[in-house]
Amino acid sequence: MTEKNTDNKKVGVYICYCGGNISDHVDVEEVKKRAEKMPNVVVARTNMFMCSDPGQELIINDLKSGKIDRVVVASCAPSLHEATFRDAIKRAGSNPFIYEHANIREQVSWVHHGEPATDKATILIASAAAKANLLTPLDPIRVEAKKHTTVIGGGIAGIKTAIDIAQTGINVALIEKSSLLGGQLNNLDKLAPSGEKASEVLQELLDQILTHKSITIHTDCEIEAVQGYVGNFSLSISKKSDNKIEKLNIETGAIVMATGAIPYIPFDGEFGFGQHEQVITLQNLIQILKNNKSTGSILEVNGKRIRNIVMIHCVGSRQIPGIHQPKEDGKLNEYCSRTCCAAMLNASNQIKENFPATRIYEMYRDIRTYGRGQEELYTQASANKVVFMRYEANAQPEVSLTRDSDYPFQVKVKDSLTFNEEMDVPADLVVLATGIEPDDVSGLASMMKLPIGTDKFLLEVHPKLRPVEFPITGIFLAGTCQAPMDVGEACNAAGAAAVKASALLRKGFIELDPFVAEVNPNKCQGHGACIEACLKEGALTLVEVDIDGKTVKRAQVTAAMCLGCGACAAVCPEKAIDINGWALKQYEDMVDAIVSDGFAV
Amino acid sequence: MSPQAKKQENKILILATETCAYPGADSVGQAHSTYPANTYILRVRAPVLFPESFYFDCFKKGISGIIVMSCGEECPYEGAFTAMAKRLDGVYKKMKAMELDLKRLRLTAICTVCNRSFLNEVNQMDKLVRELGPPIFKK
Amino acid sequence: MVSTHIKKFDTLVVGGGIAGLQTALDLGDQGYKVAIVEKDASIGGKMIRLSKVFPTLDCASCITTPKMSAAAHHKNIPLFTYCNLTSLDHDTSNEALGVKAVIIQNPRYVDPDKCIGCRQCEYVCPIYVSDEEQGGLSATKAISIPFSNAIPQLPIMDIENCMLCGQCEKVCPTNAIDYFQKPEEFIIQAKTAIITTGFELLPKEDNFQYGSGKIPNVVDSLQMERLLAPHGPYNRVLRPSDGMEPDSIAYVQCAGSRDKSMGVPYCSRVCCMYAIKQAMLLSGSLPLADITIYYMDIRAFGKGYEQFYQNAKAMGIEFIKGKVARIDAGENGSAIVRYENQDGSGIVTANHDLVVLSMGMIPGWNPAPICPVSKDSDHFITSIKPKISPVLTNMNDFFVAGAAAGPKDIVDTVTESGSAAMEAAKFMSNSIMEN
Amino acid sequence: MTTINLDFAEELKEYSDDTALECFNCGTCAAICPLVHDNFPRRMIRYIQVGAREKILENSDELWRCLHCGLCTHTCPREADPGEIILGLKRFVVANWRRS
Repeated sequence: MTEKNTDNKKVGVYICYCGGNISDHVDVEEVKKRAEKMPNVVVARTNMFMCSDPGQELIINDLKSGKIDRVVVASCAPSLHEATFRDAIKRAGSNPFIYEHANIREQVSWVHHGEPATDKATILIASAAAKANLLTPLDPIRVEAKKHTTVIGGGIAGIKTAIDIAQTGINVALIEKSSLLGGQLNNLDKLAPSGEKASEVLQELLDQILTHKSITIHTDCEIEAVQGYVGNFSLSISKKSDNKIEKLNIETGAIVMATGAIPYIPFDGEFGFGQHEQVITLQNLIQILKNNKSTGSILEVNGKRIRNIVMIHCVGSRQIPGIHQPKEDGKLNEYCSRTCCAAMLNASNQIKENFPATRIYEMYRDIRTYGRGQEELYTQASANKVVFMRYEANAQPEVSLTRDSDYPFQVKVKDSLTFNEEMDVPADLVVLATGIEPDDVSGLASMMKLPIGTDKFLLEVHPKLRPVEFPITGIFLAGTCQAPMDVGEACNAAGAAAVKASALLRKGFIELDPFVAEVNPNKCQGHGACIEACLKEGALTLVEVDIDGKTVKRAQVTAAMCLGCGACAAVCPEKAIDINGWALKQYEDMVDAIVSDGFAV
Repeated sequence: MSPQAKKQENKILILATETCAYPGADSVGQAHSTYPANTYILRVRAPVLFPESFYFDCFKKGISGIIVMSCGEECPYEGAFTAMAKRLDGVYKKMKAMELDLKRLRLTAICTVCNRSFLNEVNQMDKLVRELGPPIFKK
Repeated sequence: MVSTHIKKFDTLVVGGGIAGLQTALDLGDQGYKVAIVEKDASIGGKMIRLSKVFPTLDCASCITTPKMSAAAHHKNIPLFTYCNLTSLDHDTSNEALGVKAVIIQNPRYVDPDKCIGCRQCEYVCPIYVSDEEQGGLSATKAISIPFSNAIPQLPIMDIENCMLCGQCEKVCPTNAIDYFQKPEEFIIQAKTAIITTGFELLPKEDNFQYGSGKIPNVVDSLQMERLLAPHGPYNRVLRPSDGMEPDSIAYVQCAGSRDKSMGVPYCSRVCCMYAIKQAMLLSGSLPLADITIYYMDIRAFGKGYEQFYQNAKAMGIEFIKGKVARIDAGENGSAIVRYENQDGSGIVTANHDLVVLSMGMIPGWNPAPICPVSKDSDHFITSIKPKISPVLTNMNDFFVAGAAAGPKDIVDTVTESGSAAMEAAKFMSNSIMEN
Repeated sequence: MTTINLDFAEELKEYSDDTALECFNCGTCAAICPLVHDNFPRRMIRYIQVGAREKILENSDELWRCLHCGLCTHTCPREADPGEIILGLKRFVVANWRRS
């Protein structure tokens, strides 16, 4: 047997019987004997249950006595006990990242039998030991973080986010581009389905935000630049006040995008819109109902008695290529605007309940009263004698002006509920259920490198795993900048974004995984290939450094931004960059151990 | 029995992503479905880490087949899957030039409970490497 | 029981499905100690039992497992699985009016401290019982770990069906089998409670129009999830009665939603999308099969949902407007659906090899009589501020999230769970400030 | 082309409960009806909703094929009571015959 290289690490191998689960198929004692002969392995031990306290004690004692400085446990899948053994190593006073796991249950004894199982267990342990030999102690990356969040957008989502975050002891700056807080809520009246007044909902939140001592509100503000990374963003803002432009700078730990959305405006001539004042949008109707003081059996609009109203659903929503007319930019709103069905039915019910002689005809594609209390709105509308007609996307209702009738409009629709008969509805007022469109935040999005989806709304990382987060750590989103939502849904999103921001910043520093790229300054030649390959803009940069009196370029990692994917390591011609804990060199040695059947190097 | 194990031919290396394919392989274990033992699974964060040379080095060292088991489009590192797939295209081109059977390198997506796909991939590769034997490099 | 053990936490989360896990993680990450109490033997709820999820079509298991494992390994989140609540209320003995829950740990007949999850007991057990985790479509053993990625990896003994042969006890390498285990009561005290008790499907047995659950090859949508899952009962889509590969599959929408005659007047919100998703998955695994969805209104309202629906149409999935009025058993295991053709041509009866009922959602838990939190007429937990904060209940230290507050898809549930965690955190920081 | 006429629903109030507009046209009643298979009774209910008075009179023979088994009423998701609506239509048609 050759003398073991003293430069090398002292690896301890601990092999589990798993009460027969492993030892019934793997000759554990034989594997132990082979492991003892592996390079750098100074001790190999077995135990009936390595995860048990006596099993863990074996590792702790060997570490404490200095016999070993690297640990390999061969047992079940790492998802079950990797954390257990790292904890044990911590308890021994060592760094938990000097650990490598060999999975000899799920990936050996439960799938292979007899001698091949024993051989494969040996090889997996040898390759784990080869990796362990190259492991270095790692510490979580600690990024100092300002206990401050900036919320962009002063609509309902932004207000709620700001209040929630501030309540956990974090200072908040709320940036609003207009001079008024409340966003679209200012344009709403009785909210579907249960009829709360939008103004009262808003006032309740305004009372909280305006008196909150940790929230600073900046209205009439434009964001001009955003720099930095999680914990340490910096925003340059220009504020309009009394015809002056004032500059201000905000240093902040996290950013929440709550920039909202805008109503769809029909194009000129869309169902007669813009050509006749009695063709209005749902938003117009809500304003009319909000400001209406008149009573009586019939609604009056623009001084005219409204006997029949035709309401057309899905205007500017659910558009289909080839059927609907795109905007100038070629864009179609293919999504459902989610809120209009309930809002329209809500308005219909208000009209029918206050002006029972006004008749309402709703032309729809699908009634989407999905939410709690919304189907009841639909049922109520039917009970209120609203007549529903259903059209197909490729046969839209036609609104035409009439001369020979005492109704200004005639609306024709092929009604699938009446066996596709053409129906003819005389109307005094046509209301278009216009949906929600994303506001143009492309400037902000490009400043912060935020992704925008094909629907032009801001795009979250994953709708289920991380619904209120962007791929940029420390930037979140809430409300209708993400997708159409009603008030309750926007407030839920706000709460979810707030909880993420406050969990991130609550300690004043952020601990990130240590598995990030690291540059070997002795090898780096400043080629910059890594920077090109890097998937995360800003994580890798070329900086000028002084070496022996000469200024040269070298790659530098911003650990707080690095994803740890390794795209950089693959392309460096000098092999000067690698991922801590998951290094390419480690894999190469593991492969060597595998090809030499467990007795590598 | 000699402590020296028998030399095993036709080894298959599997690069399995820690979020998808590696737990997928564990799921096969939980189901006690057997598959050939000449398979060696390395847990990786994202296979984009491996340069083209890694694959050729493996073949040169005597690995007969490599399966990259990724998360596919569900990859948690945005852009990594595309970058890796592009790199493998380059590997394939060079393999062709070297007259290496392209089937020795497979890219596939395996989910955490994709037991059948896992077994299919492994069995197919095993059949292939048994037919082909270890790679021979022509100058 | 006099000497009941008391455990103290900041928050008690009732229910370990995706809502409970997310809310617990969001609170745990803020430094609060959170206990999750789950009635089933594993956390993960309905989501871990699904195949793939809309509209991204990613594997449900791959999305749920990381959350399950994050909760299980979180230092602030202990899990109490296989537990029943016997009461949940304000602690009347305490002036601070905290939350007090009396909980029964049901016996698994396996010592959780000794068990290593090796399943030797499961392999030797000679008794097969219906596997409810697979929708009753296949069998499992009388002692078994509920499903492959269950957390914790502990088996439960089905004591009703066990014949006490003793084989599991003999084979267990750690002597973890305990035939004499008893239910154990303990108390959890907390500053806040979050109710995330989710949903159940309306039982198909309740539905006479659709055969009261007696027609072969009429399955509910959760059974279809299992058929489609990669680790399902047959590893492929086969119809249960005879193992035939179905050529024609029908979805019956609003089977127990939007239907006063079935006692569920509300919309169950997720069925349109899951039916479309299942249809897409089916056309992937059975490319030659005809798939028809009978519907009243397609409610594809969420982000990316309408596009998903239009894709399904483009793939050739047939959508027929009309509510199926009845289903009868046909020949050779087929099922006959009867609906009105709304083009005016009359009534159609169509034969399908397999029929999926998109059953409506009902609450997973009835708080009465053990918990005074109030319910709405739909029997879900009342949300007192549905606009400003849908997670607030009539009890100021009780919050609600997910399908416990009305049918909800996963996307909306995850977001709402974050919101509930936020409200609970605010409540606790307020009470600290006040003290 | 049918011109909508909501006055007809008002006229019918005389003959039965005024529930026709509560129907949301799911078609359950038509498909559950064991006797009449011509979109009945939903066709009649829809004609009431849009005020197609003449069409009801034209197709009034269908009404007498209904034996009031009650299945449609029993299974109506909206509890719009189709059985009672049909009964009301019979009264209306009879009254109309008398008048003419």
